[in-house]
Amino acid sequence: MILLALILIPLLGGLLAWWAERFGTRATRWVALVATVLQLGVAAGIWAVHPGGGQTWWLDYARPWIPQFGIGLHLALDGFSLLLVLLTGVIGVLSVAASWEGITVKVGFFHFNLLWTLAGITGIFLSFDLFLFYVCWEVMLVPLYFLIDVWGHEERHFAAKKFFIFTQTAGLFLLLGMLGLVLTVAARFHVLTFDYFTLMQHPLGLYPLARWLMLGFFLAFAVKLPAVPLHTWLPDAHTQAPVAGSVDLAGLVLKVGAYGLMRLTLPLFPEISRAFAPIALTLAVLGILYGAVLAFAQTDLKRLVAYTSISHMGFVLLGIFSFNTMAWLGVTIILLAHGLSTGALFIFVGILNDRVKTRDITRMGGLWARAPILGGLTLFFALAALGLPGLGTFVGELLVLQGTFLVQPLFAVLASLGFILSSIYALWMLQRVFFGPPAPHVEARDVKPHETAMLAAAIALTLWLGLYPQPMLDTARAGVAQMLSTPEGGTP
Amino acid sequence: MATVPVAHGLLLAGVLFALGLVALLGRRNVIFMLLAVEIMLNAAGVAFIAAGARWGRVDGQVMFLFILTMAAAEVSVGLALVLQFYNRTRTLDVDAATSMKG
Amino acid sequence: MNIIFYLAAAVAIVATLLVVTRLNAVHALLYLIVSLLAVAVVFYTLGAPFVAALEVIIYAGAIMVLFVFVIMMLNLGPQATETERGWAEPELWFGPALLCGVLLGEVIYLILRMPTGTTLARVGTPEQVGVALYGPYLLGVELASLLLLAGLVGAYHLGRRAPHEEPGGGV
Amino acid sequence: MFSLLWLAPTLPLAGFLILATVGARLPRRVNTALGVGSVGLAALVSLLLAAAWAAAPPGAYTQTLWTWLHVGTFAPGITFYLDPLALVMLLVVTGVGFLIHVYAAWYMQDDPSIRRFFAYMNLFVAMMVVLVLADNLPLLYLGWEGVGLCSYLLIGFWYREPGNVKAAMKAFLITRIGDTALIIGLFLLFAQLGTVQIQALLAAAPGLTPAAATWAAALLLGGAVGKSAQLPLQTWLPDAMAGPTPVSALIHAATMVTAGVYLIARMHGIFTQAPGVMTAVAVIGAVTMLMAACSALAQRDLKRVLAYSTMSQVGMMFMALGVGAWTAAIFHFMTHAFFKALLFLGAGVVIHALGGEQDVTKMGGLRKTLPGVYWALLIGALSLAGFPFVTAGFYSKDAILYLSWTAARGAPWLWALGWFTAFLTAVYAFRMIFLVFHGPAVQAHPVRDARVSVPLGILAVLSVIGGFVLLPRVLGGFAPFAAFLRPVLPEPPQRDGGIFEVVLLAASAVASLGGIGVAYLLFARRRTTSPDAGLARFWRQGWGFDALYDRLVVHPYLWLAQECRHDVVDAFYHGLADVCLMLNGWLSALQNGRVRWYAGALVAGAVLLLALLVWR
Repeated sequence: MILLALILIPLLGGLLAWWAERFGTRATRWVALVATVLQLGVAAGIWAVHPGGGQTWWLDYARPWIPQFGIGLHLALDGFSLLLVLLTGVIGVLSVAASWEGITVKVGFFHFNLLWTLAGITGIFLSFDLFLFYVCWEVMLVPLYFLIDVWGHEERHFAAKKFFIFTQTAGLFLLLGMLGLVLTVAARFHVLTFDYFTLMQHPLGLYPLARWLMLGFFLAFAVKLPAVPLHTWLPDAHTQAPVAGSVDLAGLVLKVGAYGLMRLTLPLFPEISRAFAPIALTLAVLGILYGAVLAFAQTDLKRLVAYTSISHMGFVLLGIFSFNTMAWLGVTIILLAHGLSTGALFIFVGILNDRVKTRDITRMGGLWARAPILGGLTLFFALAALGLPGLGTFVGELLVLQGTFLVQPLFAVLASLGFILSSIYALWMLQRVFFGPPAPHVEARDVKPHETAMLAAAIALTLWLGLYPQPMLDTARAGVAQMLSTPEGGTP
Repeated sequence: MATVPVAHGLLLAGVLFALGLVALLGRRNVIFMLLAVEIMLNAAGVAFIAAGARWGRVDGQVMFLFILTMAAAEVSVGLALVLQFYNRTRTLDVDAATSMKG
Repeated sequence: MNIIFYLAAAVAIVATLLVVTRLNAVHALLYLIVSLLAVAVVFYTLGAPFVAALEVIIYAGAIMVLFVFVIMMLNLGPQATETERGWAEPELWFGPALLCGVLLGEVIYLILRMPTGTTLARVGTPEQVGVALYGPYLLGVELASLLLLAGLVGAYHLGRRAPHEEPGGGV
Repeated sequence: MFSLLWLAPTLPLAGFLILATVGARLPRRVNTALGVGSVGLAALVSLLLAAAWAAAPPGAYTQTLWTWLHVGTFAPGITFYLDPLALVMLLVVTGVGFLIHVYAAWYMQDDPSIRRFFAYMNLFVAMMVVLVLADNLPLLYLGWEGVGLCSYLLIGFWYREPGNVKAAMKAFLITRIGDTALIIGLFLLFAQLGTVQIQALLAAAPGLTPAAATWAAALLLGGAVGKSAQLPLQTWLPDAMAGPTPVSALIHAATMVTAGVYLIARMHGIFTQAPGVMTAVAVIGAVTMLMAACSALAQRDLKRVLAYSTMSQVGMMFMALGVGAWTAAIFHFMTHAFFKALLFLGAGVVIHALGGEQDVTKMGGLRKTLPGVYWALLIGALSLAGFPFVTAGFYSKDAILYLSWTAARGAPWLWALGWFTAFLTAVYAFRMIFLVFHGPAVQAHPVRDARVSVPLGILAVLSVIGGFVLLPRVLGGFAPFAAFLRPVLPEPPQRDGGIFEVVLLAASAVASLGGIGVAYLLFARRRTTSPDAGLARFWRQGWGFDALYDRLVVHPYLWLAQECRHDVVDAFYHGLADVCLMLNGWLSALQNGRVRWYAGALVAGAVLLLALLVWR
């Protein structure tokens, strides 16, 4: 029941926020903030009261929905999902706070879309029925399309369409894969069901069609992740989206891709995924290096940050296809840390854009003199992006690379080059924006208190992840082990 | 009573239908096109009657009744459209109506 | 009886040909009425007197009258005939005629290929038709009535000249 | 008493945190006091630890603060490990660090960003302490990257000058290449030995296969080479002089640059399993030492002379490591920290007194205006040049030279290179002294401040007496330093010295004195200036490595980035979109809005369908 509440809070909060617009925009904002904080609170409450220990499934909620087709309203929660739901809560609060002043038109509809996106994402993390999963997938995408299309920057219509076409095509692959899987299982085992656990008990093994089904499941999530060469929607969408949209995209939507791969693609098709691993690992390494090179080449600050996401998600893909617990725990940490630090970078770009009215880094420079606090905060997140030890991203990348090295040393070594390339773009960004002689005609005030508070929260969480990630690792461990426990058994 | 081979009835229907079709495609005047449609509907009726007569069943006649009904409805709506069309474009040239161009 | 059928068929075809080729709408309409009457005779010879009667009353009578009304409302004069002549260019006819010729050829081929049979002289009285209509085809009748209603409403709606509309405002 | 260990990194870290967060609201004096005081307290803690150690050596002391992360056997903790080697490093880092902080309080007193300066400096000290105290490789890597970060921030401290920021970036990126090698080495060691704890690794090292040991040692060497500015990753160090002088003294002379030496000494168990890599260490060290000495000879910028000198001296330490003379390397690290810090601080005063002038050819005769500094720098230069029998530099350098021949891995040619470098060192050290302090006098402001004289004085004393802790056998063999480190660092196997030792000792003395003499002839008597062409120019520009890397790495990368800028992959999708648009154009041309055309299409369809029936 409490799982349903996790989804319903943003869902109803969205409606309420829209309705509350008649009492003024402040009411809308407060409703949205309360809803996100409430969701975060519920998730944190679950974490706090959970006794710990080894059990995999913390909560489970199942009701029949469309029993004729074996579709049920099946929600469940393990530690891994819980961490992602917590991230959703944090990013939700951050994105509502980040749009506190930036969004001035159609405020009610904006928050409705924002909260429904969050609801869809939460639903994805909790759904254990493929049909429900797909419904949540769509609930996430459509509001996001509106967020980009209505409140975005100058080329928002193009970016929104590109985003929608890519993700909808991905959704189509997912749908085809799901239906194919369900029907194949029904034909072979005479069980018509969309239920995750039931499907897991009927493995297809190396059934010929399974190869294509796995490809469908892979493509859908690889677009979302995004893996090179399916990534090109992301720079446009990130660049054109409003701040909250970018924060959501980077902080959560990309995580959905990783989650899907870890929860669905690999456990459902373990043998084929293993056979597929060399291709996926190659794509991962390509993504790491390509994203880093392109990030360095950009002049638009948001685009730059967007390409860094591609680079980081390469590490995620690398870890996922290494099939061992260490790498998967590392992926968990990267997902959390990247959500926070990249989200914060987008907030920073938003603040900057608000101050200097441009995102073109060739027209900035010397901002440190005008806004030292902003500079210090940004320095922190740039360092997180380049993988400085002690910050969250590093722990994740360390575990991923170490885990990968145990099974695929060559790929791990190639991926490590990302450390060098990432420092190039991160330092380059700092240099162009903050150092050098102050650019003329740039009036920049330093950060406001609520902005400092947002970023300080993100800093605290990033440091926590970087210096004491053990609680998260312990929380995720059982769930990750369960997903990896394939017929052959995962490498420890 | 002597009887007619059913093929001849159908041939008559085919010829009438083809004539209507030629008119429909060849003429630009909307009224003539409607007339052509009537010819074609009528031809279809002939085919139904001939087929009904072949098997000695009344179903063909029932179908003709339905065609008749449909023709009545079609003509009334079609002619109303013609009036509306003429009011807007001041012509009966069907090629003047191209705003649905893709 | 056979002769009557062939005669009526010939009249129908010739009259229809004239309908297709006339330039004056009223003339075409009159030839169409001739054609319909001839078809009514054909119906009679095929053993469907009830339908023949309906053909005369509804088709040749009611529907054609509608056309006449509309043509009168449009008030097409001699210049309409001139316009029509201008539109009736040979190249405009060539393509449709060829297409329809091919179609007709195919139809004729198919008709002649199928196993033939002969028609019966008398297949159904009006009574039998009525029984069939209100028996197995009851649903069809209901649908037809709905269709007529829709046609009525549609014609009324479309035929009304909206006060705010300007002529030539585009379709 | 040892439980105070955690304070050593925490105090400077606390200083950093306070300065970074609430420091803006505090007056400058308080900020300065905080910055200097936190390091001073850390130095005090170090001294207490040393005293406790002297009273009752525990062998080694481990303190775990918390478990960093724990996945299977991959379980690095925030754990500090104190043994003699770490203690020596800790003392030098906090002690010299404190002196330099005191000096910096004077040097930076007029800078508006003094708070930021001390924040970075404190963070640096904290990270350096973490590095030397780390119990496991990931924690060491944390410190390793942390000092790199502070180095970056401090080189680019005066960020308004684009050149400074570029130099900072260059330093970070080049060392990052080495760091990446280091972390791959970490992966490899864990994959092979199943632990990241340094002591456990060393204990298990003999179990490594030769190939794995070679790879692991080579990767660790990569890290050390980057941090310590050795060939081929040495080009960042001269440019790093863009930072304030106390930074150059602390980071780019005394402590961070020698982290590579510490790493190799710390991980010597791995290196001894890989003889090929040991040789590589020695050769890299020897070649760097010689090349850098030549470059130092040709420099005009005072700080760059010292930078190349640092590179050369660290190369000498590497040579020592390469022949297995671990103790000698650490010994030289210690003395070098004293005299090089002294030289840098003195040079900072000179530059300050001349209003920012750094070109030695435009200086001269300063021994009248700055007598105290003159003596300090003279002592530093003597120690650097290895003036026989009284300076610390002589003993540490002699230990290295001696072992480079007589150690089992040593070789006469290594000694010869070392000897020649020692000679060159004396030449360039005294070239600097003569050009700056002798000859025609230039205008300068005298400097009188306790914050200058006390650190300089202490460092000068240390530069002299610091050598008497490890005397050669022929001079009595008083060697408490080696005895102290012996539990950690074994003595290299060596041939018996005897009379040979005396000969080598004499040769060292000759190199030093001869170098000073040559410098006197060339620069005190005639004030020779090197021409801006030919070999001198080549040496001054660091043997052309910058141009080479520009051509080989930087330009290709920039080109690649520029080519890919608009995302070549996207071109594919744009092509796809164009194809769709084209098809759309075709299909929408069919949709021409003409009813008769549609009807015609309908008929044509009917014709085709019937044709199917006809032909069936």
